[in-house]
Amino acid sequence: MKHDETLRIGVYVCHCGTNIAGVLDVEALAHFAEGLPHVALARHYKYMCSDPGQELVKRDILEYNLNRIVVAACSPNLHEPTFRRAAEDAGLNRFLVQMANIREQVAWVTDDSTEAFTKAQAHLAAAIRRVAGHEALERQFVQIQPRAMVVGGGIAGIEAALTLAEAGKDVILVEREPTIGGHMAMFDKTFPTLDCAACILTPKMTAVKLHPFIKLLTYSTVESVEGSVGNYRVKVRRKPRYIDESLCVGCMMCIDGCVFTQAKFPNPFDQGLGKRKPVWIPFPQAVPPVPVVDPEVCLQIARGKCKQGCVTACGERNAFRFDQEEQIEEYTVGTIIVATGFKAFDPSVIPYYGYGRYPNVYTSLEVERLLNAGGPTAGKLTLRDGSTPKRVGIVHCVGSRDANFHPYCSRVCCMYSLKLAHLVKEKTGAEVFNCYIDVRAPGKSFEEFFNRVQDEGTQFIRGKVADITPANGDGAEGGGLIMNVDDTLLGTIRKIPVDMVILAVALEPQADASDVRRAFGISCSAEGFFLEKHPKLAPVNTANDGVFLAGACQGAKDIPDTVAQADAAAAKALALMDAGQIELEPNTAWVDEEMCSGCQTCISLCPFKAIRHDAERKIAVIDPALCKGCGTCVAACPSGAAKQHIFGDEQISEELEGLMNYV
Amino acid sequence: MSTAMDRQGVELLERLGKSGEGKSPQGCMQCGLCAASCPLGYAMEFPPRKLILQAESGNLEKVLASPSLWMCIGCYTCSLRCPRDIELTDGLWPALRDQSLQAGIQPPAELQETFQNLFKYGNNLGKSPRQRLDWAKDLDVRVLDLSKEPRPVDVLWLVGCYPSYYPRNQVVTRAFARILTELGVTWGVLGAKEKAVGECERMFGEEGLFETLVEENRKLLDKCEFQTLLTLDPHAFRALQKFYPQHGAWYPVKHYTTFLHERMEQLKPLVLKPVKATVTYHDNCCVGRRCESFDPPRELLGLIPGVELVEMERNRENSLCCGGGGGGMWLDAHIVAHGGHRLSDERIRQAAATGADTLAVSCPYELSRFEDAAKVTSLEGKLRVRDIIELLAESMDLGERNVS
Amino acid sequence: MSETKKGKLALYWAASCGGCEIAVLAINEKILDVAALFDIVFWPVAVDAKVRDVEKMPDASIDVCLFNGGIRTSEQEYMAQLLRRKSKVLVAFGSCAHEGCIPGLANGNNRRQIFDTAYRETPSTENPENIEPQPKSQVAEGTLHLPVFYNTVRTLNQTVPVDYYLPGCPPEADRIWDAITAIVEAKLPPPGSVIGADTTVCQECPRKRNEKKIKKFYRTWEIIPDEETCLLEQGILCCGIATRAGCGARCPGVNSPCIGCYGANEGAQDFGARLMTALASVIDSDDPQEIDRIIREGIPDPVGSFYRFSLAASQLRRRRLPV
Amino acid sequence: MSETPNAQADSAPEGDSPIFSAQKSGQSSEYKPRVAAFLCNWCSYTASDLAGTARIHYSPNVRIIRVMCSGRVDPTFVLKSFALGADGVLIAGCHPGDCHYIDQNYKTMRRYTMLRYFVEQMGIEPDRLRLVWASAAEGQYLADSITGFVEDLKKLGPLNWKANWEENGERAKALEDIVHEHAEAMEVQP
Repeated sequence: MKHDETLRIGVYVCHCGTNIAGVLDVEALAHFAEGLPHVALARHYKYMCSDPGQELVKRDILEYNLNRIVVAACSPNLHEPTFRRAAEDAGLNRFLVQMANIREQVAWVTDDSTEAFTKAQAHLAAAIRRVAGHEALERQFVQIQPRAMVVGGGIAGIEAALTLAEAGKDVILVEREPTIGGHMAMFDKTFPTLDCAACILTPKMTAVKLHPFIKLLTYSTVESVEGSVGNYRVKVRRKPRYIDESLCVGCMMCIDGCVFTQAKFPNPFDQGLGKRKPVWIPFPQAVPPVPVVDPEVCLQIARGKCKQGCVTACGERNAFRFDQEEQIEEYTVGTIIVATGFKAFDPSVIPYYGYGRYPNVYTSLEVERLLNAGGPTAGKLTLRDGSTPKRVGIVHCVGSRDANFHPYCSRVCCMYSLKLAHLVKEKTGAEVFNCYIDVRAPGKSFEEFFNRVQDEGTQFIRGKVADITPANGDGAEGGGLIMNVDDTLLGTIRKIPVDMVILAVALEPQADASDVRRAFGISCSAEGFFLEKHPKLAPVNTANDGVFLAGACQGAKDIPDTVAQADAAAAKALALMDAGQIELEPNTAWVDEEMCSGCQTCISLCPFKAIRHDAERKIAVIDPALCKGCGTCVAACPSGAAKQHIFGDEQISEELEGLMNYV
Repeated sequence: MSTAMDRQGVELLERLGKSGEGKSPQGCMQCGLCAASCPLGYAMEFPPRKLILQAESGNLEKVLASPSLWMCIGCYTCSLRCPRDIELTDGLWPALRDQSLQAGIQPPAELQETFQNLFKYGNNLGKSPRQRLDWAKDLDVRVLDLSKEPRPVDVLWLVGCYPSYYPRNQVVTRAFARILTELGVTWGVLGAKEKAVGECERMFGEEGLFETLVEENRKLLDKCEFQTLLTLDPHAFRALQKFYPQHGAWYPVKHYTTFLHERMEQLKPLVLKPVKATVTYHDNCCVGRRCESFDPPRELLGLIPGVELVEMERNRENSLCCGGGGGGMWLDAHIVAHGGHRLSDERIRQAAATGADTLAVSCPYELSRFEDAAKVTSLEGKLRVRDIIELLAESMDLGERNVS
Repeated sequence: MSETKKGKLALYWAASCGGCEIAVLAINEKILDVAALFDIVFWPVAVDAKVRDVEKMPDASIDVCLFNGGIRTSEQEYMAQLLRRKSKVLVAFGSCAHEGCIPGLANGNNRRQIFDTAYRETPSTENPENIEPQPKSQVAEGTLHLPVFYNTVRTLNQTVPVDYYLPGCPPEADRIWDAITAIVEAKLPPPGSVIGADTTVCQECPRKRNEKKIKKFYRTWEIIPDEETCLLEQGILCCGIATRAGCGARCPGVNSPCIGCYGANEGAQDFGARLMTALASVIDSDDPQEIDRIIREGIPDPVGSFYRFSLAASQLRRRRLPV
Repeated sequence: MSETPNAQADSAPEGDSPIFSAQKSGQSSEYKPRVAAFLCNWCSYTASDLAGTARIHYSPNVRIIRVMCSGRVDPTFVLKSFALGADGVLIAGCHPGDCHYIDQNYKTMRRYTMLRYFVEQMGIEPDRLRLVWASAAEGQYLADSITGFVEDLKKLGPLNWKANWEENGERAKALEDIVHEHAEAMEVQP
């Protein structure tokens, strides 16, 4: 161990009332400590964490010139900050303090007082040897840029961006589709109030567009994230629209002017049910109201040869830019809100429901588009042949609560199935059969809505549909379908003929959720949704400081919950940005430049990307602002060049020697 | 009021939950997917979800005595669709049947007969073991009887009961012997020593009988040196692949469709003779739905020049069972008597609806079941039922030489 | 050392192959400079001087002793103690004295096992009477003595205090000359130092390096390595990442992995542990079974792979002796 | 340049202060295994605190070292623990997928696997090294794991690595003999 004559260690053994003193002879323990090298004084006291206890430490530091402090008491997770602060108050560097945990890990876990005493001796000696090797460190703070990035422009991202912008913060909102609005923009009405989705969403979308503090980047994706809380450097990939956003006024004349007289390509916004031209806009109220050109099918771009009716129609605005290219832009932000939303489950993997095989089996999202006045049928609910269904079946829990697909409950399907039942009935007068396992309607006014739909005459059949088969055996267009279901309340198996089946599909993580997870340095829970820091106490934080979650990317949830969570995430981000700075971990790793040979073993080991290889100097460099202090690189460094504050090789080795010599 | 029987049901379910086969039946949420998926669920007094509900509610006695206990034909549809991942087919049904037999409740008479046959003769058909190799009489390829001439072989072929004894199946058996020889593998059979694998017995709930068979077969098989254990019967395959290892008997077993599929390259130059037929393939439940082997049999058929493949509405994992599994082979009368129907009749109509002239199968039970069904549904002569082996053999010119 | 008076130099060869003795000569004509600067008072391999001459010398009368080889027998231990007493500066010269080196690998066995192998079991051995060397044997002329053969090889500093260490198997001629120059010019680092670089072989290695992710370890004969990329990244167990620089990365330079003869870098407590932790950390799998397979198949001999030169100096020092 | 490893002459790798070595517990008939336990701050150390708060008793033979992450556990520490006299070494971290530092515990898993092969070759039963995943809520589980580990170590018996190192035949006598032999050869009295 370090033989440094200037070392003067003060040792304090806490009684913790009778918690420690009842099991351990604290006086003997203090006496034992007195005999150890470099110990200038050792005391025992009733409650070290009390004000007089702390005062004792402060006074001793000044009076006896102590330059290291060991407190044998409870877990460092409880009172390490307390004693660090006390030392600092007395002018001693706060990191020259070490605790020996003799309460939680000694006094409370054994009745054998002899063994307990030996163990306490070992832990105390270990702390004394360890603290001798401690170094004075400066507290490090990092400034937080007062600018936020919101990733995802659905209702969660929109709400978060607006809240932040209204608080006066600059916001960069990134959306990968040509318009913001997300899934909510596709819906017709929202449960349980039956507000028109567009009526409540589009004003918010416009507000985003008009807000002076919000920079809107649509048709863009996050390419990479570097840096750490306070200073994230985000690269954004901007896909070419082939139309200059700043020149376009959204008159849509180009779409009329396109040489394709008929819209013939499936419109993804309409779930492929509607058609679009090579130059198109997802829906009339899109924000920004700028069309986008599909380079795959645009004759000018794909073949280099077209009469360019669109350009002619655009006229003197001259907004078309066929030579536009993908661009990478970099933004530095202090905080990030991830609001990348969900993906609707694709039921074609369930063979017995015949989705994709029988034309009149639809997903709920497809039906939303059919019901939407802005949708492909202008709000008319029809079968593929254009006729109106007379009997409609709605299958709950498709892909949810199913060990074969997603074991979790998607939370919103029951309610949107009730809503669809109501809308179908309202628009077509059809008979509606909702086949459910349980109706889960635990929200505000949800049960009342359920009652209302029941009163309207929708039939509720308790049972999971087993098969959907064509009534006439060939499943041809216009042919009826049979839902085969065990009515578990009736106790009989029923075959229910319907014209249309709506599959209430699950909400699942986005297909690229794991890429997004890696980019932002956050985790996914078992089902693939992003993992919050704590399910109850930190529901919008992530393990990565400064990155917050909002909306269905964290788990299936409905619009009210999404909006609430978005505001919570915005508030958390605001709190951080308004504080202006955040304290860094003291136990960061660093590289001894002389010793590093640039072997690059450590680079890939850091999940926070804190280590980079300096190609010029051929060494590894650790960014202290990014380092979280796990010490994995230190343990892995083959040359011993990677070192760590507080948890260095020397400190841990000394602790080990202290422990092992007292068995 | 609580009786000993009350608790028995719950205890049985608890035991099943801990057996490691699927999730605990106590997690059943009574969604009814099993009942409505079951091709005979409509006729059952207690389809799977009700079995669980009743057993849990202290009515095990009722369940054990119900005729519906003997109506599951082991098609695995409910097991695979169950959203709570409960192993109904291989777990719940056999356990309840076992309990029923232990409670001294008589199973349907037909079953008792097959039990006795198996006991006496080692096969369900009640045939003499000495006749096991009758199919190979005057065969133009040599059949090595490993029980008489032990030596290491590539393939130990467990011929199976139906393929050994049943005249219609013997045609297939002989064809397969020729194909094996043509492929140049060394192969042998167990001859008169061979016994049933016992899959049906396990499904019947005759766990004790099954264990005896495992022991006996293990003694036989352990003496032989082979690379692959081959079966024509998908049920035997399933038992050897899944249940034998649970009793410590593990063998590298393959169903013939997989075995031949692995040798597609070798087969390609041999299947030369066009077989003019529109063929629809019926997925058997064990190799198909349960083991998700859907493409190999289709690819084998696709090799044969002249064959046009058409699909039935219900195919692959959604295929309808022939009704012969899980003891169904002997239970048609019982099933029909209690409100059910012969699934083979329904299935062959589905096959005919495709316009095919040939129904291809890959399970020994199906030949006889579907040929009977063709008669009943007046499809005889319009729809031929043939094993994939027969079609391959015809194209390889290895078909029956003296078939009239 | 005063510039007028010649210094006194001793060299000794304990448990080692003798390569270090040759290495001294590899400084070529500079050996003449050494002869000009020093009187060689003891060098059994080259100079006729007896142990008793050394025993008679006053303590601390030798200026520098270059001691190569580990301590395997009682005689070597005696000589180490003797030369320590007689020398002002004791240098552990070469890997054997420094970390035990190849002789130290025998710490994977004990005396009994080594004797069984050497005097009984090897196919080329013919020893029907099972004759083994004995510490004492009576012959007509009297008693013959052989030193006692220990169970364990020790490094020099595990036997006597050492002033400096010159690593390598053998030390590179340039480094030897550097050390001699330092001694002559009295520019020695603080006692206890290793005379050499503070970094590892990668620093000197010209190969292209990248982030490391290893899916499979190859033995050298299993793969023809790319000539330009880091050998370790290709799955070849190259010890360069953990091995002290100073050799000029000779082995990787000729497409052969570093085997670690220069030992651990400054401050590292255990060479093999450094190597183990680095290699294990970059295994590209999170599946316990796959990790197990990668290690089991790729590194069949962990002790030999990680401690070829440093087993005696490691934390554990030797294999557990049979109880 | 700093001190080189093992620089002290022939002090086996135990502590250097006489006070420390003087404190060894006396001879006891019952074998009490010594366990060095490395616990990660976020999950397993918190679990051990929880075990304390819940007054869950477990074997007192364990000596706990707090590290921020199980990924900090350098194999050197493990080997050093054995060399210092530990009969077993326990490493505990967050469950895979729950690491506070995202996925560093996988690196622990890899090193652990590597170490087991290594110590086995060195004649140390690999079961003397144990890896446990314990979340912050698993105080009982961690306590049970420690007690279970100590029980298993009792079955394995003492490791006593230092004795293993010190054993070297009749070393002292051999050295003495050499002096006599040399004296004999030189015809002088030693």
